Amino acid sequence: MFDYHALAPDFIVAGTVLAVLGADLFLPRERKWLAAVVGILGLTVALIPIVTLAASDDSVRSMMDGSYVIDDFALVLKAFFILTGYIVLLMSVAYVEADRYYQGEYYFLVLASLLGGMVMASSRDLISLFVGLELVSGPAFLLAGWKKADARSNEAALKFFIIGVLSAAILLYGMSLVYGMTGSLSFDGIREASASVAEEPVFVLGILLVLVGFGFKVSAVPFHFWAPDTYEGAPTPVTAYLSVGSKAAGFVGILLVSYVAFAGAPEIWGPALWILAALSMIVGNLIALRQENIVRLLAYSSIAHAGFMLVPFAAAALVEGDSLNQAFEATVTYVLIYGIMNLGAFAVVIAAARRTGSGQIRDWSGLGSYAPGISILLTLFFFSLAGIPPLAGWYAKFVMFLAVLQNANGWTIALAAIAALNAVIALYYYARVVQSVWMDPAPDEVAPDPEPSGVAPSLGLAFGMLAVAVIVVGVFPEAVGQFAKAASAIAGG
Amino acid sequence: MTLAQFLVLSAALFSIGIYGVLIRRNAVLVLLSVELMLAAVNINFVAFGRYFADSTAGGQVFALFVVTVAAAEVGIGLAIVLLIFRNRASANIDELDVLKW
Amino acid sequence: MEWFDNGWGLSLVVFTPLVGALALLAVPKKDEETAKLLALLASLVSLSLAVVAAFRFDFGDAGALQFGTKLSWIPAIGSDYEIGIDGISLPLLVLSAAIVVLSIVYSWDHWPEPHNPKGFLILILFLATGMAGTFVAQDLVLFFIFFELVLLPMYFMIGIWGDKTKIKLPGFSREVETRLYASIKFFLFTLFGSAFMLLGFLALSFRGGSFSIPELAQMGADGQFTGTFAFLVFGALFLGFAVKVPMWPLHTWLPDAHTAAPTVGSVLLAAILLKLGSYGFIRIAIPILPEEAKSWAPAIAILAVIAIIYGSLACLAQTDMKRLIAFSSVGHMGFVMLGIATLTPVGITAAVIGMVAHGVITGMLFFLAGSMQHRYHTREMARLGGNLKLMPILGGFLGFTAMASLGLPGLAGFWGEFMALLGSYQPLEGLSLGVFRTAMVVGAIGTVLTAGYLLWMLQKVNLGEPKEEWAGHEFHDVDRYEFAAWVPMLVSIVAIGVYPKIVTGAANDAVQVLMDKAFF
Amino acid sequence: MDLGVAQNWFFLVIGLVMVAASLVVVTSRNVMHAALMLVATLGGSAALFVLLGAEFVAGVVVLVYIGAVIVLFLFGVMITRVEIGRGSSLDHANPWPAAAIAIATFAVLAGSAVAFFGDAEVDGVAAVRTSDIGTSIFDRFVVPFEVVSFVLLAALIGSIVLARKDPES
Amino acid sequence: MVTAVLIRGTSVLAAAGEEAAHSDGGVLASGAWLIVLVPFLATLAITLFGKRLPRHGAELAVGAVAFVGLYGTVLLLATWFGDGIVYEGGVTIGEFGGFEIEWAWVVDGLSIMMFFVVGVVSTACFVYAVGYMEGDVRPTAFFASFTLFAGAMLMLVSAANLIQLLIGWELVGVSSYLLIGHYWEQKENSSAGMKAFIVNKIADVGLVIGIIIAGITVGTFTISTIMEKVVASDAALDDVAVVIAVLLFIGAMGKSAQFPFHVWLPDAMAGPTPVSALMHAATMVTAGVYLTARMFPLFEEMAHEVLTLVLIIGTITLVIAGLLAIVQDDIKRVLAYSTLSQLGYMVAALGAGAYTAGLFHLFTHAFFKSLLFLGAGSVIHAVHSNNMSDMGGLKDDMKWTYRTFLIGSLALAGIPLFAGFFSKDEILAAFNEGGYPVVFLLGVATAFITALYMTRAVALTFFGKYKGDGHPHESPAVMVYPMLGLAGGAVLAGFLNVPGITEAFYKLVSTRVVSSELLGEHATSFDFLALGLGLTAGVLGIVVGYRLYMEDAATQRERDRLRIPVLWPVLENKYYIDDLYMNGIVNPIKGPIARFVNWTNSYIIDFIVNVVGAFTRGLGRFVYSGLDQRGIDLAINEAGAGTGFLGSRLRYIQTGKVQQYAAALFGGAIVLVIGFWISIT
Repeated sequence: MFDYHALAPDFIVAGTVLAVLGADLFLPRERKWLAAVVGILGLTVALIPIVTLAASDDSVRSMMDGSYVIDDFALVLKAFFILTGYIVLLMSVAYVEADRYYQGEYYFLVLASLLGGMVMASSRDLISLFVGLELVSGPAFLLAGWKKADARSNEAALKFFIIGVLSAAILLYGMSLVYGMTGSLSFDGIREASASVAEEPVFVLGILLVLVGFGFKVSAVPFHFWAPDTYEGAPTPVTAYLSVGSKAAGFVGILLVSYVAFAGAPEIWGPALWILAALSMIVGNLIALRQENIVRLLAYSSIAHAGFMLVPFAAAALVEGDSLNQAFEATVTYVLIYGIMNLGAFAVVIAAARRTGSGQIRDWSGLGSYAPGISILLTLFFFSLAGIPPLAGWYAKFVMFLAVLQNANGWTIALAAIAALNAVIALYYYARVVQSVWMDPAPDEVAPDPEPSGVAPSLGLAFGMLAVAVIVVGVFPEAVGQFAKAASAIAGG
Repeated sequence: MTLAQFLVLSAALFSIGIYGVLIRRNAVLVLLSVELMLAAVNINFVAFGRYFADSTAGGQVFALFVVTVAAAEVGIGLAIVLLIFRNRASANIDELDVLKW
Repeated sequence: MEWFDNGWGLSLVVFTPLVGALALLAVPKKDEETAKLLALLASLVSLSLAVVAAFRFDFGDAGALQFGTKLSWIPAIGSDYEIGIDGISLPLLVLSAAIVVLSIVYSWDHWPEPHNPKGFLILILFLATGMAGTFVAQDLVLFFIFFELVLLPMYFMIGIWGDKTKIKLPGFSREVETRLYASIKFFLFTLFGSAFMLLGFLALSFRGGSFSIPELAQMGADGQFTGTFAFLVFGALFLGFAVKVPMWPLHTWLPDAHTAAPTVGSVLLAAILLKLGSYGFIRIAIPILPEEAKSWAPAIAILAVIAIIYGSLACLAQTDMKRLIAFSSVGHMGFVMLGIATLTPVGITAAVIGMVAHGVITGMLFFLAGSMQHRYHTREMARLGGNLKLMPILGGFLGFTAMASLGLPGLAGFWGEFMALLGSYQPLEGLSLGVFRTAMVVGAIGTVLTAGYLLWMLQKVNLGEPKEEWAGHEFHDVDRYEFAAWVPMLVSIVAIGVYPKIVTGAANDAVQVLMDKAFF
Repeated sequence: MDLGVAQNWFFLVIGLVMVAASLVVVTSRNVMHAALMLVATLGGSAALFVLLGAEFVAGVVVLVYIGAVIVLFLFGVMITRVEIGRGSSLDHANPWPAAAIAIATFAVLAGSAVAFFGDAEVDGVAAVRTSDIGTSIFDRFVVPFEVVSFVLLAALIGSIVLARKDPES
Repeated sequence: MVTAVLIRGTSVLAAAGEEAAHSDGGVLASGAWLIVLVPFLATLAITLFGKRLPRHGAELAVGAVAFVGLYGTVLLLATWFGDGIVYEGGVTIGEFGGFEIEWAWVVDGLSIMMFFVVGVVSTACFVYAVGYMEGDVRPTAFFASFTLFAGAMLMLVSAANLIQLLIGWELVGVSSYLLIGHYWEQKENSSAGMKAFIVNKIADVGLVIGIIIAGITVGTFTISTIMEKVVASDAALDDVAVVIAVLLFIGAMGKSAQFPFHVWLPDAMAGPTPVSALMHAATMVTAGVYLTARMFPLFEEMAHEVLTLVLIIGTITLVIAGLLAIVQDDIKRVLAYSTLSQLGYMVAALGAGAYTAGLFHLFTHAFFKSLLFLGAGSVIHAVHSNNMSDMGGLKDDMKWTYRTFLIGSLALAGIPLFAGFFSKDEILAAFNEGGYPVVFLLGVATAFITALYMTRAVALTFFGKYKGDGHPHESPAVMVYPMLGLAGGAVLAGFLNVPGITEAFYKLVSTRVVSSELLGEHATSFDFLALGLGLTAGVLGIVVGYRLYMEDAATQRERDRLRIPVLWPVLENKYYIDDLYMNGIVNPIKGPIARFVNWTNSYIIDFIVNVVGAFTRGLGRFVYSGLDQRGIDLAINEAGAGTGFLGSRLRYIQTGKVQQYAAALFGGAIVLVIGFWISIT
């Protein structure tokens, strides 16, 4: 009954989680970073079965009568989580080691959270989805508070925890109502039953509450309030993980719930996500305009990007039947590319903050003159976030607009116009950072470079991979496009 | 016994939990109220489980999982609250607004 | 040379500067000589290939796409790497490659503040690729990529090497540095336009099923895009291209960008970047949405004429020489757009030659303004004067180029303007004669205003006695590099003026084919 | 709900007890009372589960919730030395917005439930046997079961790291 | 050896001339593009190498113009002795839509006459300029733009299509701007140049639109095709013919400084005198007349009403210009207004349909007017001042200048045996026969005024006592010889078209299409009434002038000063009681009317031009700072600042209190649900 090959990736990552914990037991204090090496090795090994599974012919392997499935969507997302984990570990090594935190446990929690994401990717019923979500959030609450001595980190953790738990409660309540209406926990069961109860207020209530639960996870406005404080308070690698890993998990949730479970009632979640998308873009971009702290700016930018990612959903609602997957594919592409760009942006923030010793944009003025390497990468990633070709971001926005204009009607055109306008507003605050780095005068006395070779080796590797990825995807978007198209097979048709 | 009774009761518990979360200044009491909300959800699940009497006992299994996860959450929550208490000698969460705007 | 014809030739023209830029990254910052030589080499290779393309170009069949190729690029959205040039894009391609070479030669030994030749050259080469690519692209996505690729280098060029004086802005409380305000304004304006242009492209690709411009043009000709759909799409395209041209209400970024940009920056901006917008109209907007173009033509004509008058009047009020030249570009591009608005072969050929002429002439004017600023350290016309006395050769060049700019017959500027007016007397049938004939008359009056402000500028700057503050000052006249950069431009101004067939030879038949396909 | 049936009486009593207890939890000035009243509520819910024929879940709730979680809370309260007794107000000054949201939620949830489910009977069908739960957990929901173990493990280790007092190195 | 070359050269030329006379132009005509190209090449050569040449590029200039003069003369002789050449050649340089654009040159009677006039007068003026510009601050620039002018003028007259005519037209305008503004150190000179260019440009708007309409209706710009369409009275052309004619005439008015557009010519005197001599006397200003002549069939056949307009404008110009000339103190301005008046004659002649008479006057006027300007130039060169009040008594110091100037004045005044007599008489005859009595009378009156102001000029300059300081001396030979040459022309030119004896001039004005009966209108015999009246007016003018200015020339200055105050008529009567009737009639007309016309001219018409200039500058400021900076730019900046402000306000919803976030979470959920319920039910 157990298809070990199918579950191989999850098993290996689970094994790595435990291996890291074990390694941490035996490693002396100054060689704690080896735990990270174990983690990285584990993740690399986990990639192998994914490749073999992808290569194998039968695309869908479902177990436990359909509640846990390994299909293209799951594989693409699992690969994405593993790579995200890989990068986050690389970014964390230098950061965490420098401040002598509890390294072993830190890597353990990150990997645990990643495992949660992978589970969510293949889960096809409410229970495993919920448990996967909790496995993603639990460690995240803890990691947010990892800088025990810093009051800001504690505050960030508490805020994140309370809002997290509350939205989990709402999610559960929603799930219970959906269970109550359809009598089944598995997505397929829900989809069949939902045809008959589509218009019932209770079912609408259930769907909306579930969406609110996931809305918190992807920090869509008005459930985004936790994000800026938590992003700023938490250690930067954790923030990077939150803005990419846990947000991607949230989108996995929304994608599965909307396109698979509630596929029968798009006229409910379509308009709801239209509102969330519009609000997130507008509020996220406007507030970001006047942010002084770089991490807070990236927080609002990630809220805005959550809005951009929600845009295709609105269009999907107006499409009956087959071409639902065009919108699905758009969101998956955007998530993948956003992951690369945002990780890169945070890697740069780590490097720059370490180099200048501050997170305020003003203090980075003139960085270009005394740290050209970091500045070039900063420009690369920030303008990719702004969506300027030839960097990867343009393709994400392009596909998003493509999905929205799929069937132009009043609402979708309005949303497309809002998105276009917001892309322009967004450019302003990205350009403001680049302007401060390149065009403002460098401070007279420049702090000596704490890092002997400019950037810690691990961070350098992360930089390298992400920069290459951004440029390659920018010039040959097919690299991401084909995966997204494969993943969208699940959506319909 | 009608299903609606249970749902009304769970709705009541859920709302009171919400009130508790919004009104209480002490973090621990907020956690208490959260537990209340999760209890309400459990009632829902078991009630619907029984209403459908589905073979896989989905409702009750879900309830079990909710209980376990709630326990884990409480653990995490108290750890964070302790951390804050140790740094600020007070667990009132409305004084916690260093991170804003 | 068979490989040249099936796409490799054009791809090399477009991408050699990019390769040069990447190679430059490896050159150490201190080693300026090799950097300069490498950059010059890259741009020269690109220019020579473009010239080879010009010679191998089959003028008989100027309407068809030549040297084209079509490779699959992003199958996920069905967009291909489709390139090719016809009579319209050939002159513009050669112009863009030539101006890049001349800019590099011009800036050989005087670099704008903060001294960083390597960075500056890399940006110029990036710009070269972006510009050449836009003229060569035959696929909407490829066009969009190159159209936006140009933004980044220009943003940095204005932002880092721009004019550092602080100015008080209407609407802002505190003072802000010109270059910072101008660079972000340029970026936001163009991005605003191109965001909506992108929406237009996408809508077109849905209805048409593909991103390839020739196919869409064919469908457009068969009248597949009509009704409110066509109106919205044309509106989006119009917004995108009008910002770039710039057309009247959307032009306010141009004077700021030009005043702030370093000399080479404003030359490239004026000579080629402005042409992307009008080229977009000719290549994409009109062939694909002919009926819609017809209904928009009077509006475009009116806006164009307003631009002519508005630009000229604004010039009369300028105190800063570079800003005056910037506004003059608004005026001249008004003539180009008037030519396009007529939707007749005469008008559009006039637009093509108008674009090339404006590119060379205004590029030259900006070179001169830059050199004068380099020597006088000011652009205030009130403080300048008697330039012919201090620097006779430079003064002579300025006089000559100003004459060309006011459309003196026998020089390049005349043909664009005159033929645009000729076209607008007899626009495409179906277009309202009243609007176009009044446009023609107002345009003709515009030429008088143009002559007025240019001569007024000449009198203030070139003629009269030099002010006392320059009394003791010793000025060195035009140096070797400036000569090398400027002589080809001056020669081309006279050449195009005396023998316009250089441009119209290729452009006329191409436009004829384009118009026949679109409207008949 | 017709009161003729005995079970409804039980339900009525337990329901009232639970609601009263939860009200005390959220309003009392004394933290200890709040904790203890939570015990009462959870106990009531266990009783309901028994009523619904879910004895195993009732047992788990009593054991896990009341046994472990509440005790944890008491420790938490004691450690954070919350002022016990009168005087200190544990609530925000202005309760009205919170009350409004709570009442609105109740109205929405209860209203929709009553509207839809009307008088659908619950106990018309045979109860679920505990062995079914067992087979179901280890057959259909074995993956969530494993994952929950990871959740607990992560929570365990993370909480220890955060809660413990660092050696002043 | 030089003589051998000369003989060889002339024999070759004679042979070519002989061959050209009979065949249709032969090698000479087909090579006519050289006439246009040589001056342009010379300009290029001068600009590039002028500085290094011993005489600053003057040699190249004179050489080029001399070549054109020689070529023109040979062509003239070939036409004179042959039966007229008509040749057209061209090379295509571009095509716009359906229109072929070509560099084309036409060689026919009219253009040959203009080649000859431009060539000869330019040679004279260039040679004169070599002397005049001695020690000038930038001779190379001067000779470059002077040759450019010659080239442009030749391109204009040789243009076979309207576009090339327009190109020549504008190039002439630009070279006049360069030459007028030659001494650009002083602001007035450069403003004068600018004024000339702008006024011309305004008039050119008419020309451009006229050309466009003609080009589009006929389908091509070639003049001969247009003329064929006119002759075939093509319908499409017919209904736009009036509009085209008016627009072309507006262009012509600008260049030939007719009434409303004449303001720039007097200021153009700021340029060096050879410039005024060549351009503002002989060639440039006649371009307008040439254009009207070239397009005459269009005016004659299809737009007859426009001819009356031409007549009226011509007459107005000739009268007021004549009056203005009387009151000027600056000798060059006297001649400038005199040119205006003579141009008025030519335009009026064309207006009256006298095609040959108008052109004949153009032909003769070119010689004696440029002669007068050169004479004035040599006087100014000697006295270093333009104003006649600083001259006087130069008769014996500058003998040759005096003699040539006298010949010129007599020719201008229309005294028999001199060129002016024949051409002006023919125009007056045309007015008389054409049935325009009022115009005829005004023409005679102006003939009188012309003689009057020329005598005044001669008297104030050459007679009486020398009023200026310094000691004037005769100009060098290089300046005198051209004057002598032109003086010869001023005398002989008249005999080319003596009615009844030599009517060959019509051959010099025939074009391919101009029908013979149009040409035939020239007088086969003298119209004695016109002859008589014209002659008496001329003689009378000289006598009155003599009486008024010559008699006690020494006291002349005091009398003039006396005359200026308002009481002038009363004083006058006391002295000349016996001439009361004449002085009573003549002087009051001369004094107050002339001064009134002068006042209106400078304070109204000139004033309008300056006001328009200032107004556009003001409008520019309004448009720029008002509309652009505070209008559109402000709106955009406000939009930017507004979004920023909105952002800064929105920031504060992030209060930092977690329970408010929780409230937002629940509140948001409830609002969403209720909203949806409402939308569903």
